[in-house]
Amino acid sequence: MSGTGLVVRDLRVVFDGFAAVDGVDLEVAPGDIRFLIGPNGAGKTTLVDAVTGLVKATGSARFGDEELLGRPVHRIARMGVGRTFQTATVFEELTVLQNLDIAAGAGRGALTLLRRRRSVPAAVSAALETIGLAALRDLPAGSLAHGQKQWLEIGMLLVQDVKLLLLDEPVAGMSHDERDATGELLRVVSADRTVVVIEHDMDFMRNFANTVTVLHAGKVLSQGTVAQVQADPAVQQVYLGVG
Amino acid sequence: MRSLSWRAGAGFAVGAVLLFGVAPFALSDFRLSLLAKYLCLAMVAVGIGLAWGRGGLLTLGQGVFFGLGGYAMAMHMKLADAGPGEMPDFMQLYGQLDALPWWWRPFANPAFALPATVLLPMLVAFLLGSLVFRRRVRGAYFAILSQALAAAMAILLIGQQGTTGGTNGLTDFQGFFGYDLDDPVNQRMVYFIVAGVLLLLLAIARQLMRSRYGELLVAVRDSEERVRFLGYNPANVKLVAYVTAAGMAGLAGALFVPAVGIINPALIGIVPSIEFVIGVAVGGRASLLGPVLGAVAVAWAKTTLSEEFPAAWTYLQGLLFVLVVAFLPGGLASVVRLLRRRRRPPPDPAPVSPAPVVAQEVTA
Amino acid sequence: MTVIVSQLFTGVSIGAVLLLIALGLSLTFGQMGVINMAHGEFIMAGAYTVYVLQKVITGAGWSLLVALPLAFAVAGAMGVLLEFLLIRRLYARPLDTLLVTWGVSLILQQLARDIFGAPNVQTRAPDALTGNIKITDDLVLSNNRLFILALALLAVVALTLVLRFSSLGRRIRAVVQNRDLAAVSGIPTGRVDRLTFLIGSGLAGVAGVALTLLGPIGPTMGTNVIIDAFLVVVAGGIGHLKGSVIVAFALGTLQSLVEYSTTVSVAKVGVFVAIVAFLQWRPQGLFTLRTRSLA
Amino acid sequence: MLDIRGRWKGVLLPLAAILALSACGSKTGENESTGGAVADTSGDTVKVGLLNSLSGTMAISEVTVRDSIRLAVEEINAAGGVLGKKIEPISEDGASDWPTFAEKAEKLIREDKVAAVFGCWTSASRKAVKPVFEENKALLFYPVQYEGLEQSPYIFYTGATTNQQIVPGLDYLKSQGKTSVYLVGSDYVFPRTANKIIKAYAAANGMTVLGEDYAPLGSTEFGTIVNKVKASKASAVFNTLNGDSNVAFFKEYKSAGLTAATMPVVSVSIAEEEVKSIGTQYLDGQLTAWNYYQTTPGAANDKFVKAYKAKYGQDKPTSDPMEAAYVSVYLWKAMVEKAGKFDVAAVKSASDGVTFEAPEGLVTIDGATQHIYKTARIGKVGPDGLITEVWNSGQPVKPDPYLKGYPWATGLS
Repeated sequence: MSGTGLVVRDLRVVFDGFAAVDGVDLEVAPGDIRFLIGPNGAGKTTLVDAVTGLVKATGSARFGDEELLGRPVHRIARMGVGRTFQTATVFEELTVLQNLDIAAGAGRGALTLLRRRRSVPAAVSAALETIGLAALRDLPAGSLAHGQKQWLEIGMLLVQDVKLLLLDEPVAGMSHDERDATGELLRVVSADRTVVVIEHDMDFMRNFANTVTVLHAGKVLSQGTVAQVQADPAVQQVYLGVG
Repeated sequence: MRSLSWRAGAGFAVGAVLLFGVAPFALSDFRLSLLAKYLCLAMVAVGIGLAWGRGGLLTLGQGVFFGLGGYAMAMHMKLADAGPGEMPDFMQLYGQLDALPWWWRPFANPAFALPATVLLPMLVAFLLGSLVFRRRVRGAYFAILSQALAAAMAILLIGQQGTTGGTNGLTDFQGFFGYDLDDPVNQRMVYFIVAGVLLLLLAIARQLMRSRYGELLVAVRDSEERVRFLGYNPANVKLVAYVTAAGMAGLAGALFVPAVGIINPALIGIVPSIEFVIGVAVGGRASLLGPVLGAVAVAWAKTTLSEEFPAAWTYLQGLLFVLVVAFLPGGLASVVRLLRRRRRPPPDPAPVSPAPVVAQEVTA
Repeated sequence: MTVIVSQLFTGVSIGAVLLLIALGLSLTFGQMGVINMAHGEFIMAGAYTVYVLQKVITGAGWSLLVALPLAFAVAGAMGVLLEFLLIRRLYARPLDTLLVTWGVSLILQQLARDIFGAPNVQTRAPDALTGNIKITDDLVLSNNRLFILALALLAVVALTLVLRFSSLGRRIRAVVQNRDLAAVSGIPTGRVDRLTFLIGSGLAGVAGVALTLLGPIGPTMGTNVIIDAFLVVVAGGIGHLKGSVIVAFALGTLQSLVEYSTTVSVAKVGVFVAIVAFLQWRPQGLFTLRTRSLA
Repeated sequence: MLDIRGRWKGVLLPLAAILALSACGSKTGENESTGGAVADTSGDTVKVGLLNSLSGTMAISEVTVRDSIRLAVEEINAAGGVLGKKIEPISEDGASDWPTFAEKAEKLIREDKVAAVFGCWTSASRKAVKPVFEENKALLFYPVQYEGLEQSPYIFYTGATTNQQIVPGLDYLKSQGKTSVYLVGSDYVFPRTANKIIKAYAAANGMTVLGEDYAPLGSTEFGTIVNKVKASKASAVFNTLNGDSNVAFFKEYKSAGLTAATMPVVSVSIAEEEVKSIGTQYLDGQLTAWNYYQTTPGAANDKFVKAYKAKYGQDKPTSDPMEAAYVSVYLWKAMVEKAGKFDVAAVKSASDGVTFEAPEGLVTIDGATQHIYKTARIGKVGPDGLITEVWNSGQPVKPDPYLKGYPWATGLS
């Protein structure tokens, strides 16, 4: 287990007087696969938005020694924090290879940028293999199937070499087989990275979560292993339903 | 890759032969100087193709940069005509000035004026771009701001009758770096310079579009936030395209002056700025050659049609905006691509396998 | 002192004109995100409505009163037609909408030229609106500007009431905030879009009627005002009427005060600089609608 | 890198070609006399160019000028043409765009080889085509009142210069006992130059200029300017606004409570056509300064107005620039006939003293300045929309584009 952990303290996000995230404390250990669950409007995505700099927040979110809050989005990304979105967001008009190449290149200098790509960077070919899209590398990303786009997004995070992956509903709309493949992929990448997953799919969570945080109305309702959380009566009441 | 660049080389060669070998002999002096004017407009189009087609920056204010380049060149030519220490003719007439304004003086020196035609527009674009892109002013907001900039610039120039020539602009040039502009041989030389510079700008645009930067620019156009989450600052990416387009427009304006013999505020305002865009849309905004051919075609159609039916031209121009942009957003380039594809169907795209390769890969 | 007061009045009335021409845009651009460059030509249509109407109704006062609803209907109908034929195909491409509607505005201008002739046409203003109210010898408030101020405020109040309290208003707000959710909740979004366009364009027609009291009535009258109107909405911010209201009056006052001490050109350029500076401070305009969406 | 080099080849070779070619062109001042374009008058017709904006913002005014040039051409052709040749007019659209004017002028001269060109309206368009005519040694007849300070050897100016319009306007105000004026104009060369002259005149004639304001062309917001005018309590306003701005200005003027009785406005850009579009409601009793009105008495004008209305419609008014354009064709005909040929140099040297009994009265070409002697006329807008003369200069005024004959004007140019 290596990598850096995420420590969130008293995080608050307020929209027009409404506290979408209302004082969340969260610690994700290096190498963990943490699932964030909770009903709609619990503040899961807003939490991720705050950590990645998309929305303004108060409190603290530290990744390793660095404070994330208050920095622009691209700075946070360069510190090794990457995320995906609920609806797969890839560059539809660019090919799979181009998508990955861009993701791999945030640190490139001006001269490299102004030249053409002569060869495929090693990290990119490795990622192409890992996400299983090597054969499709010259197709426009827009023509990929839904699940493949999700993998491409994860692949982009891999070549970006992030240490903290924040995935927003990565298996939504996937078939059963695809879900399993995605889960396995998460296990592999978590070996040297910290992974946070927002998910509604309970089976997927049971199969692949190391630890779980339940959010409700902007606050942490429960935290622990899958079994602990499932046994928590408060969780059962507001979220899982009685039983 | 190799075959692609061979094709590009051949394309440039054909272009060069047409522009340098055929046009000068096939066209009368008058038509050739018209072509020079169209090619200047095409240079602006190359930049718009880059900024708008690839970068999604609908810049409705290219007239500003065109004008900056044009005025820089015109000021130099006016001062060269007047001779050392003298004031240009219009200033003596309307200016009521005792001496040349300070901001005119450096333009007497070609070593300042020539680079200024390109660098001045780029500097203005850089300042404006850094302000607005960094604050994430984009899309329609950016388009409207750039349009307002064009309007403001025109008003500013018109208001300074004594030092800018006001609505008259700057005109009545005798020479171009010592060469008599009345001489048809020299007019032809201007045409060759224009044609050569256009090819050069096309080469630059092509390099930018095919480079990693070009891919990044398209990525920014399609999803700016996503690029930001990959660790890039999209403001800088857009700034490069915007500044490059501004430089191209400036160079076009600078060459427009010797080619056409006038620069004035009417070339800067809202209407000419948006007319630059229509040629690009017609030709195909995201392609390399589309904007050039579109700009030349639209300018030619305007000259030809407005001679016969002035009202019909306005209708046609309006219809072009509506039909091309609404129903053929890829412009004529997309038609060409479609035809080419139909004629020679590419090898079937690899069937998209739903089988999760990952699973085997990973579990193995 | 008189000078300041009369300049402030001029500023407020410039603001009222800006507000009137921008109000419809604030709805279609501000609420729906559609950039309609033909908005200026809807204003023109409203002005020509007065001209045509005065051929039928000779009393200047009556014709103006009848023209207000009629211009609303004429411009509104044009807006609905535009929405139905073109804009609804382009909701996902706002920049392309800008260019397409610019083309439409060129066509409408040329149509006006072919129908009414290229020169400006004249309309008669009722005598009551060409006079003024004398406060002191030096300070007079002209009736036409007072009328426009009242009209602008009335339009704002009416629009606010419609948006706040009518079922149409609720539907419009629902569609603005979440189109998909509104659609699945059974709101006919297509029809709501068209109605929004009807109101927005109709307000342009009303503005056109008002402009006949101040300026020329001709084919290009719309292009003269459209950029100013857009700047008002851009600086005012998306999704809020009050932003446009505040910005319109602020810009009007700024322009009249700068203009008094310098020149019109300087004032125009100054307004532009002020807006760029303002957007540095508030990139999304004075008021913003916070959403979580990307893009 | 190979492909880059390949690409550059296409660019570098032509550039080298340019350098090689550039050695051939002549330097400025090297060979002065290139021949210029020669008009083709060999056929049994003679071509002339009509260069007016038929589209764009200026079309409103310039189409009427084009129409009256056509009328003159038809009349001349019906009477046998010029030197036995029928005139063949070739009309080009300047599109309200100055570079287009230059381009079309070049086309008319070089491609169509016309004997003379009639047209242009704005000073900017004239400035744009001036080098074209000088370079090709071709003739332009310019029919609009303008700001003076110009005397191109290849342009004949048939509209008023400043001493035939502005100065008489001021003389009239002075004779009416007006001692102070406020200057309002559009922001371009004519108003600025006119106002410079007015200020010099005022200084020498005991008048005060109480203020000077310019609105951008096309501006329609006059609240502030009218406030300033009103506060100045000037005894008259001298208005050099152009086009649409006039409409907004006069509407504002009236609603501020200013009238022709309290503070008259002398306008130099408002002719019969503009009165129609502003509305007599706002203009009643205001003054204009021109050389011709539709109501100007005389047989020549009766004939002109009748012919114009018969051809273009009874509701179409005639105005000063239209008349000056109409006259310019007849003057050209008279010059050609005096010279006995179409040759530009011959026509020019025959020009001095050529006269024509014009609708505005007798006009005579002053060969030295290539302007014409014109009678100045001050008019008043009536409730019927027509302008009637209230004063005239009595005899044609000698053109003086540089105001050399006016002691107060030294130092202006």
